[in-house]
Amino acid sequence: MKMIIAYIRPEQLPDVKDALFEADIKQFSATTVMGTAPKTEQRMYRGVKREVSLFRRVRLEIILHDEKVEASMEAIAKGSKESGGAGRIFVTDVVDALKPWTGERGEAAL
Amino acid sequence: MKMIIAYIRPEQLPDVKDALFEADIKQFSATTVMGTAPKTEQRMYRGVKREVSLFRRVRLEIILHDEKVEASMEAIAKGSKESGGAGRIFVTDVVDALKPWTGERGEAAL
Amino acid sequence: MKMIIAYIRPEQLPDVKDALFEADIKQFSATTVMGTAPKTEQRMYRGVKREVSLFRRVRLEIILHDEKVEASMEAIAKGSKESGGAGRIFVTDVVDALKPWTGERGEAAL
Amino acid sequence: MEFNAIDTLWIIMAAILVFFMQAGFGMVEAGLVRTKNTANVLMKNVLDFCFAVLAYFIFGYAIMYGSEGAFAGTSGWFMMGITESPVEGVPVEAFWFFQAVFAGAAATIVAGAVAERMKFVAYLAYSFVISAVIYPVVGHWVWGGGWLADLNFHDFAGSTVVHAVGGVAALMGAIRLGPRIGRFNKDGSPNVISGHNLPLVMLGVFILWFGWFGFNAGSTLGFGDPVSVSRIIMNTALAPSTGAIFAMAIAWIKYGKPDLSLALNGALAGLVGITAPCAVVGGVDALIIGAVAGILVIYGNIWLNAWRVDDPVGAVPVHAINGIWGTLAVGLFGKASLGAPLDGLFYGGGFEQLGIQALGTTASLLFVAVTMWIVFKVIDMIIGMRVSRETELRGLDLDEHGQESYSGFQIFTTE
Amino acid sequence: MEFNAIDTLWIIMAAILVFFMQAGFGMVEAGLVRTKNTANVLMKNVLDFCFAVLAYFIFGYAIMYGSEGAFAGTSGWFMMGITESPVEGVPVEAFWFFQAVFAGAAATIVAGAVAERMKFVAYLAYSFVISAVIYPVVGHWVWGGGWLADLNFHDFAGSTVVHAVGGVAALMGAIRLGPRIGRFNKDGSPNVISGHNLPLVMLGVFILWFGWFGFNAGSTLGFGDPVSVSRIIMNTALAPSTGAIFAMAIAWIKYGKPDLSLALNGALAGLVGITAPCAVVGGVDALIIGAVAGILVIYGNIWLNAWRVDDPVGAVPVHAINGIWGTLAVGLFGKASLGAPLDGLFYGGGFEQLGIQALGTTASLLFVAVTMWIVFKVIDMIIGMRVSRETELRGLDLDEHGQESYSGFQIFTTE
Amino acid sequence: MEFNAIDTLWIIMAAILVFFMQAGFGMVEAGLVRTKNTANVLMKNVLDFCFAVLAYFIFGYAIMYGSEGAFAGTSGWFMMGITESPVEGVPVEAFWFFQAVFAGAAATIVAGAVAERMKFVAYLAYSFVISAVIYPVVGHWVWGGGWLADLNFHDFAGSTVVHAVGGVAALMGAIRLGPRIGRFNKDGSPNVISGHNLPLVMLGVFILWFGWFGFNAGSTLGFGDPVSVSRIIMNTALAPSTGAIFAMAIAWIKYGKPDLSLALNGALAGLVGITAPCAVVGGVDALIIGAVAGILVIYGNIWLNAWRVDDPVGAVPVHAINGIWGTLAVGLFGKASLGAPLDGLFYGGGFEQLGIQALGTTASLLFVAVTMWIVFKVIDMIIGMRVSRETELRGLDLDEHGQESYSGFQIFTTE
Ligand SMILES: Nc1ncnc2c1ncn2[C@@H]1O[C@H](COP(=O)(O)OP(=O)(O)O)[C@@H](O)[C@H]1O
Ligand SMILES: Nc1ncnc2c1ncn2[C@@H]1O[C@H](COP(=O)(O)OP(=O)(O)O)[C@@H](O)[C@H]1O
Ligand SMILES: Nc1ncnc2c1ncn2[C@@H]1O[C@H](COP(=O)(O)OP(=O)(O)O)[C@@H](O)[C@H]1O
Repeated sequence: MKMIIAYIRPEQLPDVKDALFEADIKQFSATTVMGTAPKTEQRMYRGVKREVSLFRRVRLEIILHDEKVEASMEAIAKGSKESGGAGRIFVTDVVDALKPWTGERGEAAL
Repeated sequence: MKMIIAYIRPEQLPDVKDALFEADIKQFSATTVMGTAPKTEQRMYRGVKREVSLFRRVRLEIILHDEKVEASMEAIAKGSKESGGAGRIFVTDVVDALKPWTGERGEAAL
Repeated sequence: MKMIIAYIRPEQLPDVKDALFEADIKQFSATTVMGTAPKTEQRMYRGVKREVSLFRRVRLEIILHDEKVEASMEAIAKGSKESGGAGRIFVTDVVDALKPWTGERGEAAL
Repeated sequence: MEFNAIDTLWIIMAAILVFFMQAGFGMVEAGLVRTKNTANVLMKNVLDFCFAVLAYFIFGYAIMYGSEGAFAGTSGWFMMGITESPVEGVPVEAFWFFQAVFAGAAATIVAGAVAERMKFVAYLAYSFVISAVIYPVVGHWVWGGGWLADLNFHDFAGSTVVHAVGGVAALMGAIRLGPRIGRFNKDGSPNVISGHNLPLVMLGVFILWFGWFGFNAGSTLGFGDPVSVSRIIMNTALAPSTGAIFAMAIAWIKYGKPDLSLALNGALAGLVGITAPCAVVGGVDALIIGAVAGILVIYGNIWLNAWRVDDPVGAVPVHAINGIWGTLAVGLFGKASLGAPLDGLFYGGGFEQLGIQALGTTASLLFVAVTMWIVFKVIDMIIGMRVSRETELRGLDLDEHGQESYSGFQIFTTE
Repeated sequence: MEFNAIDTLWIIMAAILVFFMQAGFGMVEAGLVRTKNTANVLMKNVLDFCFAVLAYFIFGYAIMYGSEGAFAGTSGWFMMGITESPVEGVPVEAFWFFQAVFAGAAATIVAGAVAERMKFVAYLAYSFVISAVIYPVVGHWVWGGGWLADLNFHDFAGSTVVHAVGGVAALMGAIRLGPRIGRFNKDGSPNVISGHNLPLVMLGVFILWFGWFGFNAGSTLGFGDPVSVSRIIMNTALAPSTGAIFAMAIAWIKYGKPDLSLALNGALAGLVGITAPCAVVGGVDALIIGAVAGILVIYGNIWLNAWRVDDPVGAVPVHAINGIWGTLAVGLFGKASLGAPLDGLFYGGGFEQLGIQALGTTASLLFVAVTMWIVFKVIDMIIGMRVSRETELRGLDLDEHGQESYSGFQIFTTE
Repeated sequence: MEFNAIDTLWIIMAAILVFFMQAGFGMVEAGLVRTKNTANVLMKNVLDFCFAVLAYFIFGYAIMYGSEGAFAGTSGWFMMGITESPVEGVPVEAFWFFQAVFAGAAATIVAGAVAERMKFVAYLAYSFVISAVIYPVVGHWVWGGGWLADLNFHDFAGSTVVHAVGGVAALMGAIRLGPRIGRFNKDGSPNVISGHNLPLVMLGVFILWFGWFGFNAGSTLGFGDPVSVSRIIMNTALAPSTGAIFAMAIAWIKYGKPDLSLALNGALAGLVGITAPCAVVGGVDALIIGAVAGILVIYGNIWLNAWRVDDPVGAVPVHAINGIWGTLAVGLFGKASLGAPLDGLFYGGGFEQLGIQALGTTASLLFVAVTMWIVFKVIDMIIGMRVSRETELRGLDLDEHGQESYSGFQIFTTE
């Protein structure tokens, strides 16, 4: 099992969601995070400038079978491309899983 | 060291928290996430239907000693059962830790 | 590649951010989490007491090259020390990465 | 007929201010519930006012002012055949409007106490009945020429007629429904369920106070006596001030910190307390009446917790307890020279007026308690009062209205 | 000249209430857009009022009341040389203020319909033009002694002059701009874009209703006839009540759940519907007019979705459709005995007044539709109407104002 | 005595509007601070009004209107022995209420400037002193028959007496407290600390503007001169409009984008600027006075940043700087024909009135600056002015009130 952690832009979420569903990846979670960007942005408030260095991004977390990792990466890439590109995808290992209400463990619990 | 990532329903948090405390697991973190569900739900707004496919869930993150993994899983399962069941638990590896203000490293830093 | 997960207090974020930037760690993400603390706190609302056991914390997630792990830990420790200390840092493994819009994989994708 | 422009203008302006109190109730109640039930409580507020207007047009006015029986009026359904108001020089349409917004206020007091668990459709049924029948009957007794008016019961702007009536209805509703899930522990000790938006509560209280100047001073039903109107206005500024200060102070002493929502409850308590006596007491009396109201609201809150009655917004301590207090205060502080039927106890008038006040408020509230208990019972049998456990956990907004009050904000439901 | 204190006082108080409607519009519109466009829509609300005041001072009043041509007035720019108001006993400054806040209301109706995608500077240009020229021309026709006034077209407080004018301008704006990104699918079916803050919407609707008492009853332009003022006030309470109830009921039947924002739209629809006939119909008529308005607002919303017009706040169903309905209602329910030019169809007066009403509203709205279409076209050519796709996605607050409406709350932008 | 109904009614209505400004101040201040200090600033707003009412009842009125000494009145504590108001035909209770809400306004201006760092209990002490003594003394000088009244100093509705007094007290408070943690960098350059809720700010400004019609036009203290009241109303619409437009324009030019909170500050600046001259200038003058006010508020903001004074809501530029500007404007634009003591500089009256205005405002503000400095010093010594660093970081809501303003929303504290 692997865990995909992907960072996309908020406006990309609908398309990425659809692309994941199409790739038959139907379970995941999304959070808002504040993330860095290559360039800071200048904003104003009551006449005072400020450099904003953290921007709103969406973090996806998807735990899936090893063989679905490539498909999920492609889906995210495809979904995010449609509305502007960029983003990052990371992969980590998952060693165990449990579906508490069935008692299934490991791969079976996905 | 392991990291438990558990997804539960918001209303289960109080019971799960108590169950974890009882199992002597006293350090963890919780976030709100938007997560998928087996079935979508229909909502209305100003006469327009919409399929909602992401629901509010709580994500728990617990880093703990290997020998506490089973106990924590049981506690989460028990706590969430009391208020409706369901949810998922995943386990990943943690390779190091640091308590910055004491300088303790690794297992000792938990 | 490693993933640093660090928990700090909200008011430490500006200093920690600066310290990370100084250590040439320019990509990370931050979320608000509710986390446990050694002691609960008593609050009041309309004359009723309550024990608060979850507090607002900031969770940093930083994926970086193995050789930067120590530097990042030091930066976080330094940044958080300036405004009060405490916090936790954990390290997990990252097995792969992808920059979708360039196609770079693995270490190169950071 | 000759109409008096300035009297009519004053009643209309006052009624418009009272109308706006509806928004105040809405903001207070919305702010003190959780995000997941906010749209529901707002919807109840909007609709109970609309039903009050309709019910008071069709039935309420006829019962309250239609004719002069001891118990209830019986003519003028749909306002038909009614061509004159009881107030000389004021067109009946203006008088009707002033009375209709009062009916709306009485009805909406309940929304807060039954919030976060009462079914929307059950609430609609309740709100029609109170505005069509129950409130008008009590109103008739006191203001419409009924038996309490004959006894010289003095409730100038409605500490009993509006507030205690609404407050006791709220108490009946809260008792029948039982507390929200998680509000009390198994050992009976209370838990905190925090209101989600205190700025709205503050705004709501100030809207209410703003409207209350119309509520009290408009109850002169004219501008023939500028001094009386002026005195009422002054008292309506003084009593809530000490109400807020004393509620804050007592909370500070008892709990270690000054609580915003209790201080705001204190201001409302002072307003309810001065509502009956506002025309017949002096400024210093108003300060005292408000201070006592502020103290009562804190203890009322404690009693409710002790009895395990769950009243999310404090409607009972504010409106029921202080409605009674305000009514009795006429018998304590009232001055015949300012228009009270008799001097009050503290001004040498003995216990007579106090006795009448106690009788009037007791009779009215018993009537309300009994009838509302039956009304809620019947509603419960026919459509059910309380939402399911599942709906309560998910929030009434989603299950009853299929929508959420806030969108885009990340909501941490269990906080 | 002799001035009448009570008439002047009434007009001023009414105008102050109408002024406050600006805040109501602001809250409704802010609450029904997304967090990322909130400051932008608020800014538009603030500035369109400021521009309306300025434009109505410099040009608008001269066109509307400056002299008595059939088409438009032509003197009194900058209010210079104007020493008397058309209303005997009322100083021109008070009369100007009453008219200026009406102009502001007409202008601001558009803000909601074009929200979340119209450029700020384009909106400023639009708002100056409508207040300086377009609204005053229609106002002149109906209220300033123009050709519709001569025909006995009766629009007491402005169902057509203010609301339908604003509503049709809103429709033109919404059509020209096209829908927001994601509002309609490729197959034309509509998507939900939820408003971000329903408590603000409820508050806004009650502020509007509160102000509407001044809007309708102040249009008596004096207090010489207390009965008429009182009747207007009563009708302004009745019609929105049935409006909200019927809108809620229809939505409940059609969609399975009672929707808060549609019920609130229903209340506003009832208010718009009663605006023209408020002085010349009875209470039961008002109940019916409101009920129909509540039904129309639901179907209006459906039609807009079917035509793929994106109106985030429902400005078109509320103000345009019900503005027309209210104007026609004069020809259906009006009573000569209450001051209507002729009895309406349902009171034995035949089709004559109805015909005049239909003519008047058609002519006015055609004029507005054509001129506004041109205005928007010109604005589009010179400065561009719509923000870039990127700005729309990021939100107008950040790109147009460099700031966000909320800070500290965690915002989940795509929810 | 014979009372005049319409004068009394007008003063009461105006005072009720002014009362509501308290909610406006509350919303503006709440919206411009961070979530973690919102309940605290609201609590200060509620309580400073309650204390103002109490203090003005016990001490304030006696000092301001109790008797006619040059420096201060000395009789009528607790309103005892006072049976007549200075205004013929108006009951003293109505007059007291009108004055008390003015005292409340002066007091509450400070809350915003000292927000997010001043101790609650210290604030309570301050608010009692300003309403009991400092504001009444200046009020006595100008309106209560004191030495400035004798000199023909003209401050019609209180640009100096209310706004500059409050604004200078705010400045003293902000200076004594020092800036919030993180507001200025080590090199003195300013940082942004964003307000958390701009819709509340917009609402608050419109509530203030709404109330200001009562503030200015009610200061006629009667309705004997309908033209004067009407002119004041018109000017109170015109000046803030150009104030907002010019503040927006200047900000747009200087910073590249139109800033909502600065435009709103501009509207308030226009209101403060027109407060003194509202009765004695024409419409075009009002437009100019407002425009200058809008420009001044932007530069005032820049100066404060340059001097490293931290004023979270802009109380000093709005109330202090424009209070002075409004007072001087009487000497520039005033017309004797409209009731000014002398024609202003621009209308051929020379420098005389301008000199009197400058003297009056300087004397008043020096008095306030010195006394407030001492008051804050004493409060600092006895109870401490500023919360601890830890409390400031965690937020005053938690440490001073043990509660949070919002619940259920996920809050990103450092954003
Ligand atoms: N090494 C990293 N560690 C943690 N988070 C990262 C890292 N790199 C990128 N991110 C997250 O991914 C988001 C998107 O990054 P990037 O693609 O560089 O920016 P953009 O979306 O602006 O093109 C960042 O805002 C951050 O939240
Ligand atoms: N494979 C997965 N990857 C990431 N998150 C998951 C995965 N499976 C489940 N989740 C998270 O767990 C939550 C609960 O899932 P599930 O138990 O299937 O739903 P429910 O709580 O509705 O019964 C989901 O909403 C989602 O946030
Ligand atoms: N073992 C753990 N698992 C998950 N989260 C943890 C763990 N230990 C600490 N945390 C997170 O780190 C935060 C800070 O912890 P700690 O340093 O103990 O508290 P404090 O910041 O109050 O000194 C906690 O609130 C929690 O969110």
